[in-house]
Amino acid sequence: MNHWIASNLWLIPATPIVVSLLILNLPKSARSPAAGFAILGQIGALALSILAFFATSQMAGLQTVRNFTWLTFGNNALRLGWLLDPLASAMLVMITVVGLCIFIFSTGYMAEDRNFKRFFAYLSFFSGAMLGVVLANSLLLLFVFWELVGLASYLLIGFWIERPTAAAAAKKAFITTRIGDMGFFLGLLWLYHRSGTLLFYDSGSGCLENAALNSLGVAATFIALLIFCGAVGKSGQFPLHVWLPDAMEGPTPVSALIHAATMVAAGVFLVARVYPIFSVGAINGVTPSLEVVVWIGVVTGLMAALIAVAQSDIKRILAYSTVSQLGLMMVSLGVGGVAAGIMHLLAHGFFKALLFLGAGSVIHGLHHEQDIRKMGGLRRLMPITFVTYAIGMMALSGVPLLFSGAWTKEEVLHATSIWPRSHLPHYLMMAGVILTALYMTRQVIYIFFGNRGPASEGAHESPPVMTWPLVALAFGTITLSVVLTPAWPWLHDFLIGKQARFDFAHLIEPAVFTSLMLVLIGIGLGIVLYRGVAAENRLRPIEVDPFQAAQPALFRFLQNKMWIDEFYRGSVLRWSKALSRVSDWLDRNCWDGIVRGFGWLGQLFGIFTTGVDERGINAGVDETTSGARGLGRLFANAHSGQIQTYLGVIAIGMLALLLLYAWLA
Amino acid sequence: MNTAALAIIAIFTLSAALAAATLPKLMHAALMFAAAFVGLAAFFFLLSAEFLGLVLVFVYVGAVAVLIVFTILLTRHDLEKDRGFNLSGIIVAIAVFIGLAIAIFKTGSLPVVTPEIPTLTVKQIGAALMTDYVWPLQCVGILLTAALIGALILVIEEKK
Amino acid sequence: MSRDAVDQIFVSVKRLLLSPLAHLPAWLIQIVSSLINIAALLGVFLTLFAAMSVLERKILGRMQNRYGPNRVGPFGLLQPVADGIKMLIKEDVVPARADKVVHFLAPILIAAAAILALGVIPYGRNMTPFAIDGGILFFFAVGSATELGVFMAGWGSNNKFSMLGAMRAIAQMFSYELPLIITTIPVVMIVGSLVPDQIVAAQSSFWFVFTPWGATAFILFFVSGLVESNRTPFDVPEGESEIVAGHMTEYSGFKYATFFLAEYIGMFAVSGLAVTLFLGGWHAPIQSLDFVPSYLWFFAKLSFLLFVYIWVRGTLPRIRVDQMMNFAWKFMLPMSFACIVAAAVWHFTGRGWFSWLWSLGVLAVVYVALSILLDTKRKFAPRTYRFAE
Amino acid sequence: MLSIFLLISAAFFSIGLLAALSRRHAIFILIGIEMMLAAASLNFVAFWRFGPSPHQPTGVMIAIFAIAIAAAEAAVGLALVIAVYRHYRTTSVDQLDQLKG
Repeated sequence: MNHWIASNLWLIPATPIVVSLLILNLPKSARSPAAGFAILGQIGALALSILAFFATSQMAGLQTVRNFTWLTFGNNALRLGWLLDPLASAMLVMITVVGLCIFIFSTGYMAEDRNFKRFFAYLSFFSGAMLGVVLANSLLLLFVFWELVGLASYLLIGFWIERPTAAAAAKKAFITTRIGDMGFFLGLLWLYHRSGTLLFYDSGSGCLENAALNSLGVAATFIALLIFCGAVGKSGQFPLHVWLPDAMEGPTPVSALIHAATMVAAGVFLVARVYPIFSVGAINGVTPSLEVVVWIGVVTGLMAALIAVAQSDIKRILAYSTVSQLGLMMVSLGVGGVAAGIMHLLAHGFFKALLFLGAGSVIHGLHHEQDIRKMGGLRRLMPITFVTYAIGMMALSGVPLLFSGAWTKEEVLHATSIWPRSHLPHYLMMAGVILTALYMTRQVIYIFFGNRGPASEGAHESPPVMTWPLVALAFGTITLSVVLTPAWPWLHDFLIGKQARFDFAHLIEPAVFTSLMLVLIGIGLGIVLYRGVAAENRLRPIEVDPFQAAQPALFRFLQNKMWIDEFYRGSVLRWSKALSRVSDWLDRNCWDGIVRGFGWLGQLFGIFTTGVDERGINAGVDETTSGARGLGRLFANAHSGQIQTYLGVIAIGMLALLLLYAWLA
Repeated sequence: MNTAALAIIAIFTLSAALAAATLPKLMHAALMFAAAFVGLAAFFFLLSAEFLGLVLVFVYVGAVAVLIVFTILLTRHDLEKDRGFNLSGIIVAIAVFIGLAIAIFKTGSLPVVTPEIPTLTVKQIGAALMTDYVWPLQCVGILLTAALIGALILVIEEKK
Repeated sequence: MSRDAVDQIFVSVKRLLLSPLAHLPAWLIQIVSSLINIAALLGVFLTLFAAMSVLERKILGRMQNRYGPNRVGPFGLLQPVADGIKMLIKEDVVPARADKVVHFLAPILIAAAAILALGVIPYGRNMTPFAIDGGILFFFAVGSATELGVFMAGWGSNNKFSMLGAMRAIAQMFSYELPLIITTIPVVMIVGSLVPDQIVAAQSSFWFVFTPWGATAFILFFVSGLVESNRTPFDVPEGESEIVAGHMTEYSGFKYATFFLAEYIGMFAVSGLAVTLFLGGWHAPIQSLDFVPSYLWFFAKLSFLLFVYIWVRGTLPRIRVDQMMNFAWKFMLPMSFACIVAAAVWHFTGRGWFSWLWSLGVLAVVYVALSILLDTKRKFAPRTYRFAE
Repeated sequence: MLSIFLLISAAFFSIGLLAALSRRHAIFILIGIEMMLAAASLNFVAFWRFGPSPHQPTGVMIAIFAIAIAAAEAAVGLALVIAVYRHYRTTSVDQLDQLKG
């Protein structure tokens, strides 16, 4: 309890942030000091996190809280605090380890960038902000760091600011998450209104403790859902997932950081953190808010997996896979498997970072070529990258025994299978697992197997500074599989605060075999489907992708396959193709549109009403539309850019206040 | 004597200010602006804040007014065009004045008894600046430096 | 008549003049007292102006191996009277497209500002015309109005030469106002007061010019003063060979005389302040010379400084504009800051002989560093000439 | 006595507002804003002078800082006017209503 680190928790987020500020003040030419400081800062944070991790196990109730008063106004005091519990400490270690690997990798990947120094400053800032999210013991403090994470992601996604697409992607990411954050903020305010405090744990009077929870009543559902909005935005859940694939415009290490350790993990972490609010009034572990979480997760997981199958950009495939995995985590949280969800988050952090860095290595080796159809045969050219990428791919697919993803996925599936409400999520998630294995197999075949593609010429293995992090992460991924093994579920029990014990019987549970089956189906399907690709002459980019509808030959090929395989699988493929197109269409025309602003929505509405009008069903709707537009124009007129008009309005406002004062006095 | 002085200074200051706001020629307005601030400094003298009055003259007449006339000089090709006068501004300004006057007359929170005249020497001001107000002082210093650099960067001619 | 009576003779005269008004209200007495002060100031300094104008010409003449004015009156002493009459009866020409009001107000503003500045200088024991709290600040506050006046003159004339001259004048006055003000800070800091009387009182035992920082500050102050009053070698704003007469090009007759007057009064004011700040004000150099009245000491020191002004004018050629600006910003300003530091060092090391050395050391280091820095950048290197072949 | 000063300050403020609202030239707007700021300083000093605790120089201090900030504002504002004039060849605020440039 009286561990030194427990009373100095603020040091953990402060270290990278201070380092970031320091780097920002270095001259632009100080490239190696910048990288050195950033890595040193990350090592410092890692050391502190490990201290914190071991301190956690010695703490009474596995939890320590340090609250302090931030602002005093009148008789009220706004209090903030730091919190260390198993959840936080596990996250800390994951973030700092993965972060460190990414930092080291970046020194190689970004070596030729002009703004090398700025990149490391932002990267450190990003890491520090995320550590702050994890350690906050107040929803307000968490929100502050949450927004800092958003800011850092904005800066990093748009890092190559001279590219218009990057700038647009950064804006999109920022605005999309902001929509979710709006809900989060409303939920925060409502929670403060109801419980009078935003501290999570405050020796009995915190908002996550019984007294406050009991007072919430029915409002708990709405508060939980509002807070969940924030998580939806940050973690790229349907329908706010659109920003995540676009965020690939940033440098690859940034993608790795966003997808593995920081940004998207924040959403899942948030739900896990405020889980008590979600489960207020639970009957049999089910509440309306948790049910929403489950279904959102299911839709996200499946949709993203389907989309991923039809992509050809190496990073986009990984991006959709992240979305899909996040959906899986949400489902897990929703059905009550909090520990399973968080464990999957941790394992996912490792192997997704590995995959992204591997992708980065490939991109670097191929001189910034990202189209997998132009790759091929890199197995011999980039052996280290290949081996580590394959480890990551197998972990993500969930190949059991040696690869961490398997255990956690199995746990999640297990948790869904015992959900009393419905079995549909369980089955849909099983489909998701198959799809995951399928698209990962497809990707690996495209990139590493077969003959050399047009972009593979002149490819070379990346320098050691980039391969070493890969090896380290691959090693971590395999080690985690030992840590996470159900035979000795100490991390699982650590997260829920129990003592662990050995039980090898868990290794032969039916669920293990189910997931093994699923993975084998997925990988087998992938190999069967894409074997042809590997065998093709790859000197020109592959145009005959099995999923490209435009090619009639492709259709025949597909149909033949469907005759050979079971009809069910074939229909899944078709369905997936159609659905991925629908999703793609929805992405382009619907969700994108919503995000782009209410004006666009109004236009859609206008088009819709015109259609209705033409059929003569409702002429009045047209009026409504134009009225809405007129209102918009009215408001737009107020923003004339005429400073004096603004000044005049301010003066009139002041006058009104004065008269009010005079009237009251 | 105080009342007479007050009346004279008030008439001088307000008419100078009015001239500064309404004179058609920008240069005249800028000079009237300087005159108005001299009048305002006189008010500070009447309020026994001599130091403040001197600072006001120093800063506004010595620096800001000269800056303004310099700006007029640098942008003088734009002066010939007639700009006209926005009449709605007059209405708003008069309305605000009336509102302020009503508020001043109706308020009940003004002190009724006039306290003894405070003596505030430069020394006391200096001591206060260096003790209680040292943080604001430093901040203002940084602000002024930043403003100086910012203004310089803004007006530096871009190299072709 | 005792020594004290001679010393306080002007104070006594004023008291005598005010005594019949004793029954009047206080504010009236104050106004009359101020009027007397103003009259005395104007009388003394207009006379000094007249004397100065003729003396300057005579001394310059001597320096240039010729006679000065020697036709009007004995030794040409009535020359200023003749000049004045000539100025007064000259036609007052105002350019047709000039901004008449501004053109008219400019000389008045400049002269008024210069005369106002005279009001806070202690001319002798108990002889400060307007003893206000923060007198030094007052001096600079009214002095800063001069720039506005110069600008008005340039703008109002609607003449390119005038405008150019005004721009040059303002640029150099702004640049040198910084060292001028900053070099007063060490004195204000050491005395702990902005009141000129207290500054003079603090110099009763020794003058500040006899400390390293004081000497440096005095030299910087004097040079800045030269610039502020547009004297040679810093008279680029009215460089005849380039821009006719600068901002005064379009002025003639009495207005021109007013400018001339303002320039000289400004010179007196800056010199007076230099005497007050660094040369011990009205104090005698040594105690035993105290029997000479205080105002005489003041005017002796003032006259000496004025002589140096003339001397410099007779000796040095005009400086190029860019050299002047470089000198202000790259040498004068850092040196003035060094003076502040040196004064602080002097104060906190005990004001003794050692502190004298310490303070000198600080200044020497800064001076050497600046010299090396500026020399390597070739800022003040000798001009190289290229000739046509 | 206090209300007289407040009235004068209010009048000064309104004149500044008039300049800022009704003139089209950007420099006039700056002049108006300077006047409004100075009027506020006058108020502070008047409240200090006639207020309950004139031995604490709070009002004067605020006025000093207000003057410093107003000077900074004027410097930056005028620099902006010059920069804008260089770019658009105009200083009329009526024509400066585009954020894009």
